[in-house]
Amino acid sequence: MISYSLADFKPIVPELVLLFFTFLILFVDFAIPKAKKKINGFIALIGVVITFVVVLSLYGSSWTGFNDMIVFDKASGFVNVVLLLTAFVAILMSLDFIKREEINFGEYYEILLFSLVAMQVFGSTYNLIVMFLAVETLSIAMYILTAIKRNGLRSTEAAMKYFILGSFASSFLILGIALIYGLFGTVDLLRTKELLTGADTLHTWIAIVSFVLILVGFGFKIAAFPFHAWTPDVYEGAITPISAFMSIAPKAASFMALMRLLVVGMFPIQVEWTKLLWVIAVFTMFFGNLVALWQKDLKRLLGYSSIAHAGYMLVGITAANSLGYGAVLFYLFGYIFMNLGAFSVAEYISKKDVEGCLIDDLRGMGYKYPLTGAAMLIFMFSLAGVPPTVGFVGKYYLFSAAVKSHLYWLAVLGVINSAISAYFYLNIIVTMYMKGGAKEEVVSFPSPYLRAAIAIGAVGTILFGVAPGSVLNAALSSIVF
Amino acid sequence: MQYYVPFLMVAFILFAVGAIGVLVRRNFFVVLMSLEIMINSAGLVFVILSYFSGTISGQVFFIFVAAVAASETAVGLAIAVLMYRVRHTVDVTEFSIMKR
Amino acid sequence: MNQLHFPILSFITFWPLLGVFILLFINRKNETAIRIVTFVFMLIDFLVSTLLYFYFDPTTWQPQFVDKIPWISSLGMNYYLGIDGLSLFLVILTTFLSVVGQFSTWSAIKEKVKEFNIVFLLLLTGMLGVFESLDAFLFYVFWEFELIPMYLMIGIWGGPHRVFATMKFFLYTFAGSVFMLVAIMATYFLFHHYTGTYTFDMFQLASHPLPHHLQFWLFLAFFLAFAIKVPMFPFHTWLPWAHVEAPTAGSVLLAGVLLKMGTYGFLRFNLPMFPSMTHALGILVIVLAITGIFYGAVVAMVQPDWKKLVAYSSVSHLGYAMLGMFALNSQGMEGSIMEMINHGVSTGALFLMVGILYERRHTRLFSEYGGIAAIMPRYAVLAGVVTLSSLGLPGTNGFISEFLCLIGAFKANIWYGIVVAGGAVVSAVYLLMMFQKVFYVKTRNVKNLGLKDLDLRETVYMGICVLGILWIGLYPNPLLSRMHVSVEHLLQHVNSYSKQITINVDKNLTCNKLAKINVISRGGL
Amino acid sequence: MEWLLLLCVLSPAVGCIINGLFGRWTYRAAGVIGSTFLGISFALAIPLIIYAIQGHIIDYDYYHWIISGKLDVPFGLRLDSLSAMMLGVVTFVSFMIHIYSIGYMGGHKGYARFFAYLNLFVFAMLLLCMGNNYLTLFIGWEGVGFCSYILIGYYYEKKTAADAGRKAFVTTRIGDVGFTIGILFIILYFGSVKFTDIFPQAHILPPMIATIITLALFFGATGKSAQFPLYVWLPDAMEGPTPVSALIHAATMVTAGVYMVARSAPLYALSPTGSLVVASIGAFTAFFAATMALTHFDLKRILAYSTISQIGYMMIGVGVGAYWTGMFHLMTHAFFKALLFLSAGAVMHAMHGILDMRLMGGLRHKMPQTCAVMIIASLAIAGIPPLSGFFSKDHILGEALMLGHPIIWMVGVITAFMTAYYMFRMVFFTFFGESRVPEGLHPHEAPNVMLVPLWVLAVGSIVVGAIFGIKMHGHIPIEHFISLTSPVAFPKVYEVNESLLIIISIVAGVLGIAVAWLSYIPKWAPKWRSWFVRTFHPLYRCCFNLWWVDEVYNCLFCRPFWHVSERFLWKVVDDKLIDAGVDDVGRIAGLAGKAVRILQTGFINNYAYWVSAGALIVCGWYLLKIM
Repeated sequence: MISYSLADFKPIVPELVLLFFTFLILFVDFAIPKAKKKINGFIALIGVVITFVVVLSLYGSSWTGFNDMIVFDKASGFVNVVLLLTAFVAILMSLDFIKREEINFGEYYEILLFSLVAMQVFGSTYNLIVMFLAVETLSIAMYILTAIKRNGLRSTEAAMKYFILGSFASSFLILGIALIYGLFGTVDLLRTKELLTGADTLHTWIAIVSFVLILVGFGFKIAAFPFHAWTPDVYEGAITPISAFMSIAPKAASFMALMRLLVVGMFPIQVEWTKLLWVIAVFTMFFGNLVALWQKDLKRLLGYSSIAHAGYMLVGITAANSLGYGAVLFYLFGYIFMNLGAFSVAEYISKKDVEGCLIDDLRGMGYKYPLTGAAMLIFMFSLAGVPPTVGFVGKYYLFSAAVKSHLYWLAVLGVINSAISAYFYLNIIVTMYMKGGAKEEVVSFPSPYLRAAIAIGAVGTILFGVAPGSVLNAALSSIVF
Repeated sequence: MQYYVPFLMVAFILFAVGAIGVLVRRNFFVVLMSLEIMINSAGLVFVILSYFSGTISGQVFFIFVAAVAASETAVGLAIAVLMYRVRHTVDVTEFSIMKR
Repeated sequence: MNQLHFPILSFITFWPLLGVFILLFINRKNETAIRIVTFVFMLIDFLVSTLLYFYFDPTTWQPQFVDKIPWISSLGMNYYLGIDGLSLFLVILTTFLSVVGQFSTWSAIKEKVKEFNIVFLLLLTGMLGVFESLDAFLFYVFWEFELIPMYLMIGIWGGPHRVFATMKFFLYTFAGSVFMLVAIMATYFLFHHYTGTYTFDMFQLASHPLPHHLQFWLFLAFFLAFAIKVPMFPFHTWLPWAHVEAPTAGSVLLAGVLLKMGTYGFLRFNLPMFPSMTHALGILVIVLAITGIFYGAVVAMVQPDWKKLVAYSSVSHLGYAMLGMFALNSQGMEGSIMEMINHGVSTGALFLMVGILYERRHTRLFSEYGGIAAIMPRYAVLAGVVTLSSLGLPGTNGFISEFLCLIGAFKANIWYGIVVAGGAVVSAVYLLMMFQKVFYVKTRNVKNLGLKDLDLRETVYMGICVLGILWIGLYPNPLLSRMHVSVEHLLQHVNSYSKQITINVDKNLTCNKLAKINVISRGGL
Repeated sequence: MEWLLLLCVLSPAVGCIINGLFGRWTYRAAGVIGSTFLGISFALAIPLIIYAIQGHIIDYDYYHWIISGKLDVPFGLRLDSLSAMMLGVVTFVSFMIHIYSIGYMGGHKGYARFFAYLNLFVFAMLLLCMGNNYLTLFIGWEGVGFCSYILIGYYYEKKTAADAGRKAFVTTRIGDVGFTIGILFIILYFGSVKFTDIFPQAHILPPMIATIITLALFFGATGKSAQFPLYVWLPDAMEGPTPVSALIHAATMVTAGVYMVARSAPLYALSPTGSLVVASIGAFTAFFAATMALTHFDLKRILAYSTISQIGYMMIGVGVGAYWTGMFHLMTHAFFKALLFLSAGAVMHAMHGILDMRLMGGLRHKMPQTCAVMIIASLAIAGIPPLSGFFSKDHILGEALMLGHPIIWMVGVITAFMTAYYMFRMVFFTFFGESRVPEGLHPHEAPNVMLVPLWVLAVGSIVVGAIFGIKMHGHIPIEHFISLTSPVAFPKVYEVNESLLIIISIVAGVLGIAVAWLSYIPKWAPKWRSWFVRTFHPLYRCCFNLWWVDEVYNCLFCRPFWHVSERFLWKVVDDKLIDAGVDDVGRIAGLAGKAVRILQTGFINNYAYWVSAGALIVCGWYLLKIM
């Protein structure tokens, strides 16, 4: 007989606090008139900050609840920090933006926080079914948020593509989980680990096949090569705060879950999945970088670059040593500042009701808005992996993990990719600073919160590039299960 | 453990039918239906394996799967409405502005 | 050990950042204030760096003025600045050239002056960091960081094809140094594998090098990154582009300092950390260096554009430096370091000359010029001295370094010396051709007649360069005396590994046709 | 005493700095300043020479120039008999030429600049002579080369002058390559460049190495002293002003090579083959240059070829091992060749720049003193007894024969005959016969400030030979003086009685003058000359076109060198191969991107297709592995 006591709720305290604020927004939303919808945003902000404080205070302790379905350890603490930080910046970006785009109905923040809760759960569970449920809640919330701009042509197309491919991939996921259940009679990763070590060759091979099917689901979420096709269209279609949020939060949670699956669940067949991930990582990196060379639209370019960065993180995972996993987490942490910064600059120059923002709109921005120009310069160099930025430190550790496990060729290919990527990142700087004939008035979207978001991004990129010490140690020591 | 392979084959065939449905058909609603088939076939695998392994947890998991499938379809229909309002068509291939 | 007990190196490196901070608050319109503030900051930096020269203790090869703070202690990374005989003068050269470069652009850069000076100060920090850092990771951070300001400087204030030039410059160097990154990682882990400690400290990494077979790929990776930067013969095509499009100050620093990072990198990484491979692949580098000397000079001869000529001349001069270095004897090594310093001063001065004329006539083609000596006599005299120094006339600094490299090469193998001795002729040909095209023969172009001679400011900074050239030429001892111990230590370290496996470079290359020469005093020098 | 020596060497440098930096203010007085500093240097030289004659030697290192590893190169000066003689010759002749050029360069623009360069040149030459190690010598060596570059290119407005300057510098630089290789070998074997370290233990050298070093050093000398392979720059160097030609291309710079060979006598003593090569090239150059001077009409070109030929003689002297004869001829040659050039300058000055003999004739009436001086100098160079030329040339030929080189002696005598012929051909053609001067010109005698140095040099070229050359109480003064530092290297082979040699050389000289007289003075002279030209037509054409050496060099080296580097190295290798190759690497990435881009068709079916294809391929691959 399974009995639940109060102790079981300890690991999900952060989720509960966030849920509380979600419902708070729900009720408050009825009370406020249409004009003052911004209050929801502020409540959401406060909620995220409080959860952040709660997570930080709980950091370091490790509990398990609901007989090992949910676990709160350093790793999930770190992922929570990443998720909350992303949400914080995303909300900052969207406070004034949704008012301008007339999407000012309260549910926007509420769905955002719901997806956040789902991601927190997704990142801190060993149970496959709970993972599946978390993925699905998360995805559904994302479909809605993508389609939030009702009359937008591109956002509808993006939502449609995201929905079809999302559910298509998740059906593979559930098929894989079912096979695993059939094989071992359990869906808990800790037990599958023991069962898999003793299994005979037939069981191992079927386990690998089922792992591949699960990988399709996860691969879709982190935009790995064969399953990446949705990313550019959805990032271009969705409204900028959402594509910013979507480029990091779900990816961070799915990377965390993938690591739990690989390190714990699939530990006995590590040799197999390292080879498989080796191939996928290389393809993802090359695809992301090569296609990005030709992009004209900034958000679409950032979509392809996020594919490439997923490839770099896969290199960290393929290295299959604690340094690699820690590096992936740190890279995700660093990726917040770089990517959100770049997206917020994209939002900064976006015009009302004009979908998609061309790189050419940036022309001459380096001189009209010197600070934003400088921030964009920092983001671009960080994404390209040029030192004193967090991008470089992150990439350094990913590739050094690969070198540590003697995957020299992987490191070399990864490093070549970052060289290729330098071209299109620098192309943006060229358009900003070096191309003459600035467009007429480079219109800018003067929202104080947006400028705060850009500032956070810039400061974070440089600060953690120059002094990554504490966060890096936290990341490196978190993957210990 | 009785011989459960033929049952699994049914489930996989069903899964394949659903997958091909998504790949080939152009109407959004047909795609929705084939997605539903795929997820249910995955659920079916759960039920088969739980029956043959004697435990009932598989069937409980199927309930979760079914619930999730339902909510997804709901959202899918909402997107269908949006598609119609924007493009007055539900043909999937119409929506291909964003490419390359 | 830090004899001053004051973090002087960190002060020198990050002092320009303070300048940048202050510049941010000055209004964009107030250009003279911006220029003066930047100039003052750089001058202070230069004066402080001369302090290094006086307090330098020439008797020890250990790094001096050390600032060592743990950065990420868990992985053996620490913020470790220090200089020894090899890098002392490169630091002073950097600060000197930046002061002169900045002083020369008061009239050259008219628009976006504030951004230019900020980028200039950032570039200075980056360059100083490279020469001072003794931690491989920190070295790489500064190595990449200094690419950004140079990229912006060429890109924003450059000539007509600046975008292509700056992209080519950045990507070429970045692609090369990215392989170096993987090599640093591999060295880091392999070092741990063989000695059990995780460290990035260059001196420690060099203390017990890896076994011979492992060194091959590492040596090649570092070689690629540094050869592109030097630039050695096949990897030099970015240099003419970058120089032609860069603004004067950019060219001065690009030629004067950035190219030295490549040669300096060899001194810090390839030679100490992979000594046995240095002996094995020494021939390859020497052959490339010699081809570079002749190729650079010969192609420079036919260039229609003045800056392209000077760019190819840098390829030729630095060929000498590389030749001297891989001759692996004390004369060759000291000659190569002297060549780095002299090339910095004389090619920097050459670019300043080009800049002065470019400011007046806004063209760099020889066909436009002629007979400038009659119109601008003082300019012609100073230009003459600078041309002589890059020609290597005894009494100027060029001769000291070229002759020492020649002795070094000669001692390594007689045939290298004989072949390279011809280099002096080739360099004489193209430099005198340049001098004649610009300064001699009556001017046909009427625009040249109205040019006014050097004003006070230009005379001052050109005069300083010429004084530097003559001083090093006539009395190089203060520089040479401070190099001996460090060079001796490096050579003793490198040569001690030559006996094991590698073929000794000069044994099997005795010259056959002339006669069976048995070189008596092998160790005589 | 050593500080006196330093002062003597440095005073021209001080003159150069004053004229150079303050040229604008000391415009008018530049000539005087330049000459006074030369005067000081000459004044200081006299006590030094006397000190050296008394047998003392000064060898002092002022400071350590380059210290690298165990190599220590000092900056030091050395005064011994050899360098004392050079000191005397250089300072005296350049002092005279400075005074002469005050008058000659009077009206020219850039007057101060000229004197600055001239002083710099003398400073470099003194450094070369006085240096106590090979590298200080090398500073002087290249410094002199540079000064000749700027002085030849003094009239830089003229393209021919600028090209001549560049040609001089590059050719001498080619020579310097050999010199550098020589020094490198010395450093390799002796570990030092100081004469005091090298010469005492020169015997440790294996003979082969000694030959290599001597030949390398001699190759440097051929560049600087315009010997056979690298003499092409000297005739073109006549573009410079005449005092420059007089100073540099007659008295001082071109003799640097001879001095260097004499200075490294111990090395040359070690390798007879090296010395033989020196002597034979010297002989060949003497003969070859003489043939070229026979048919020329330009006054200064003839003198240039005669200089090359006379230096050939000096090379014979030092080549056979009798260094004192070479140096003796160097001294006497300095006097009368400077005299010849200066008088040619006076003629040019009078004829407002015309140098072509065919436009002159019968000038002895209008320029009696110049004509007289010219005749004295020609007699001296032809080797007629009382004058200095006879003594030095006779001793060279005598020593050459006695030290076992009969062929060289034979060539020497023939060249003596040819020298006498072309010198007096010049004298008769310009000063005697009817006047062919074009109307507008009326040549006048040179001003006094130019005539005084001419007469002083004339007296010198008469007296010097006698003072030093005649055997007084047992030995020839110059022989004793020079052999203190570089004694005669090889043993005597033949024993020949002196008087016979003297008679032969006098006969050769007189015969040359007679032939010249016959072919120019009498009425029927032109007919005889045209017959002579018709019969020996091919020989005449070769001599007239200077054996096409310049053209051969051009099409063998210069033009192909330029074309290869322009068409092939720059355009093809650099632009097409390397540069394009690098850009293509970038382009490949672009093309790959373009190809892969098509994957993103925008249709949802394709995306779903990719997802399922990916899943199928991986599962299939693993399933196959199970089978």
